[in-house]
Amino acid sequence: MIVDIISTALFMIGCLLGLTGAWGLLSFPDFYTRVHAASITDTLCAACFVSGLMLQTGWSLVTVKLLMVLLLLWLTSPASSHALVRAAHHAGLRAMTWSFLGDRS
Amino acid sequence: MTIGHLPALQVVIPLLAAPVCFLLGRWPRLAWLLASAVAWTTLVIAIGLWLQVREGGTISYAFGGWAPPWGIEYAVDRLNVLVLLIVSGIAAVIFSGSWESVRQEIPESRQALLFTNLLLCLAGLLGITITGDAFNLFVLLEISSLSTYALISLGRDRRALTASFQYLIMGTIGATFILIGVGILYMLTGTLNMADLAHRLGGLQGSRAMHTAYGFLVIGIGLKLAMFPLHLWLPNAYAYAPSVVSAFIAATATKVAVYVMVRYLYTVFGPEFAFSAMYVQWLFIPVGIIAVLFTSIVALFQHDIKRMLAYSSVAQIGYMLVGIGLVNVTGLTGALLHVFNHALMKGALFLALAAICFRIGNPRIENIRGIARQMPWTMAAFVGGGLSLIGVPLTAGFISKWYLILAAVERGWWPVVAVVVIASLIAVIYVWRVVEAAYLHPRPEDAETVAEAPPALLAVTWALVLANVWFGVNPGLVTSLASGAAEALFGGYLP
Amino acid sequence: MVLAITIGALLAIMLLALARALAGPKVYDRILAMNMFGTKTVLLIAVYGIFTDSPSLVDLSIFYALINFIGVIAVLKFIERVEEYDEVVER
Amino acid sequence: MLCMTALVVVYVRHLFSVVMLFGIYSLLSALIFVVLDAADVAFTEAAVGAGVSTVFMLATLVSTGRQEKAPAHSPLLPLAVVTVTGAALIWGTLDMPHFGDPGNPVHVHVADRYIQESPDEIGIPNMVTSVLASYRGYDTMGEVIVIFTALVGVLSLLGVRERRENPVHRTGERHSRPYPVLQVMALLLIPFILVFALYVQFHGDFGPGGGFQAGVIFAAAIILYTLTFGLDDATALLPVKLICMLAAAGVLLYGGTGVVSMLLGGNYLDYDVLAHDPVHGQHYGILVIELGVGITVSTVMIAIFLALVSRAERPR
Repeated sequence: MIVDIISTALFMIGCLLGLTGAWGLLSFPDFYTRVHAASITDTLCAACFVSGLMLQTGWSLVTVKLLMVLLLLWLTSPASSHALVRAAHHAGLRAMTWSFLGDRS
Repeated sequence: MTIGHLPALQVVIPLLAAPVCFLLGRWPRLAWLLASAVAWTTLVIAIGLWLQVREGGTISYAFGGWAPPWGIEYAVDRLNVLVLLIVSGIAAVIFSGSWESVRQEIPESRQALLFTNLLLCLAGLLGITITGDAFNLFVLLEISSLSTYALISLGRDRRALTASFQYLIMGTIGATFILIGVGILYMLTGTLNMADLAHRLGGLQGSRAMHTAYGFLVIGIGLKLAMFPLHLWLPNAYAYAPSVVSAFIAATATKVAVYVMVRYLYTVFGPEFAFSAMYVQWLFIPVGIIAVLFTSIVALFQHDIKRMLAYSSVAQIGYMLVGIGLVNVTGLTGALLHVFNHALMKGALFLALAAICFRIGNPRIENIRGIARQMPWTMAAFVGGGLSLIGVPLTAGFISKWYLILAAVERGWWPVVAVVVIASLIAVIYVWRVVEAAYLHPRPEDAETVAEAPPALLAVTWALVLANVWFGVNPGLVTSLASGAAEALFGGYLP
Repeated sequence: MVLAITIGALLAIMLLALARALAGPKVYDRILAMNMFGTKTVLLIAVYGIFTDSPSLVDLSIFYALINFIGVIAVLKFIERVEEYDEVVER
Repeated sequence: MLCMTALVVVYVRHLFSVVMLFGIYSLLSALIFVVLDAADVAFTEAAVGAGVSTVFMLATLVSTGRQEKAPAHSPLLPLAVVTVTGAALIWGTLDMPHFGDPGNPVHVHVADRYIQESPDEIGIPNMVTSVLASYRGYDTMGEVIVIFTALVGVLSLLGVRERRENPVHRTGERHSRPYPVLQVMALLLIPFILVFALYVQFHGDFGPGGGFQAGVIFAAAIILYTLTFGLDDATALLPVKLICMLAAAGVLLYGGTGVVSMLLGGNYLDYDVLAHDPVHGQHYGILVIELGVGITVSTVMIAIFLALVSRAERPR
């Protein structure tokens, strides 16, 4: 019972985080801010979902597999964000500066 | 024990020889020897199957030991044994004569790949012919088409790449249509075995989904066999492929597609559905007639002899469609005979061209002026093939046209008779253009003198030319096979 | 109920990410969106698999996570390679 | 979403974006398969559609142009053809048996027998694998050969150079921007991926998976290695000649199983005769042919990838 409540709560937090990230991805003004929104929420969101699922399944082989999903996401997602930003930076994509923001407003 | 396995061996031997051939990459000559040996083996197997079918009727072979509707079945009857014979025979002849030409046209590092592709293509075509399973047919079709694309792209001319790409797009669309058709049939019946499909479709007459499946299959196969408005890929593909490849593909690929069409129309859907409910003859007759007349005329204006023969191929396919569309036993016999004979004559013509290409390079009409004096045997072979293409008596081409005319007379459709005759006259003209250039014009002063083609190439060309004459003088063997197949296909159905 | 909300939310996130992927404007935005789309697909399949009691789908989601990562790396590498030759950065 | 993605793919001209959208497209279609409970198909779709083909298309793009050319002729004819085709499909499927109806011909004829009998005849839980590997094993062999044919085709078009002629000259240029983080990540991940590939390979009897998927996963590991460490290191690890030999060996392994069963007195690919007990025979047969599939698929994918990349790295 308690497990159910906790996992439901975890799901809800996960949904919230995910939606926040996606909203940020969509509405932030430039690439670097979008990466910021997306990548930070991504990690915790995945963690919430997967741990919620692990609570649901109980202890079995599936739990281990879920743990692997989580580890994999934790490893790959920041790494790809990092590579992405690095590539963008090297390619000369410039961040939007405050002054530019000020100009626009 | 081996006798029982012949149907499987027919396809499996070339299929498994292909990776071995691939491993022989460093030794192209060995690859060629292997490919030729395998092709001759398939011919022997096909003859064995033919003898068996003649004695005992249809042979069935269950893969994996699972009885037909559950596993995949190979079924050999009089219809496909005819196609097996011609495909493996042509392959055996062409492969064994191909070495010199391939060595000249293809860089050494890719020669073994070419033979691997040829083997895969042969296996695919034989498999399409022999299989009794609708999906297995699709798989083998993919093997043969993919290898054909690769083969065409190996051509010397850079335009071969474009031609191959064009064919790839059209061929893929065709294959997708076929796959959709087969998928719908599976949804309707729950089976993929052709005999079982035919049995179960019998109870579904008038279902819309069945009509759709039928439409998709006819169009898909039509693309593959270069049915008239869908033939646009063919001339380029034949013209730019390596000479040996043009000869092999022109002689076999579209013939197998015609076989598939016949198989679907008669065996799977049944003549009653195909002709009385869907009136496919009203598609085939006009399309066939237009193809015969239009592409024959187009062939008249080609300067590249390969292209000219390619257009003529589309016209010949028109004859076959007309034969099917006449909806009588004689017409179907004529169509099947034409499948067989056209393979013989186009094989001979394209091999003669390969010999010409070997010496001259670009087979344009203006380049071959006066060539006959320097390559008398090659040009004589070309004339022999040309006579058969025209349909002169005592050649194989005459027999099949004669059957087509008989069938048209039987139905009382005189215009069709006229079309066959007119198209033959046009064929006289375009063959004559080549003959005139080669025999009557003097060799230009600045042209280098050329020698006769290498003996191996010449030998196989003449083997096919003599086969044309042989089957023109003694047609009994093939006609009895074809008419037996046609009668069996029609069953009790009469229009 | 929980399942419906979770899947709904995940689909909504995917839709938003898809919108960003379609809108662009830079290649990097698309890659970012593709990455997010991929991770959410992984989660979606895991959630769906657990709730419909077909745990074999979890294998699938492990695999998706891998593919997603390799896809992103491949895109990056190839873009980089292209830029060595010409300055196709914008758009 | 699927339709939307497809439409945008048609409109966008920047080919990199198109490729990425294709990736999303196949993830979406894989989701449909998941919902239809076809885990094996979803697996393959993800592997081939989202994974390998994306990478292949990208590699191709590098050696061709990035912008689509403006269409040379009017799109009206293709549009008409597509519309007619679509209409025909919809019209024809309207009176199709209802989806999910247990009385469908699909469910009562051949498939029904597979479901009823395969536990006794073949004895492995994943029925997809028994149909694929045994009942219709010959088709699967055909598919493996299709893949092999693709390799032969790509090689006849591109060819793979064994080594760079002058490796020293290019090294500095090539590693202009190494990604240390990615390299470490790759080293961490690759063993994991390989183990996962083995798991999928040998777990195909029980869960979704098998030779095709495992082969692709294995190839994915090598592709990741090539991407992070460069082509030279990858070909030093796996010489192209070896890969090609393995591809042929995989096909021969599959076909050879059939030949062996023929020699033992069964029909081609009849695994019953491989052991004293038919069910064991089926087990062995499926194990071996799945291995053949896995070897061929992975090596073909790697070889095609290396061919494309070596083409792309060629200086212009």
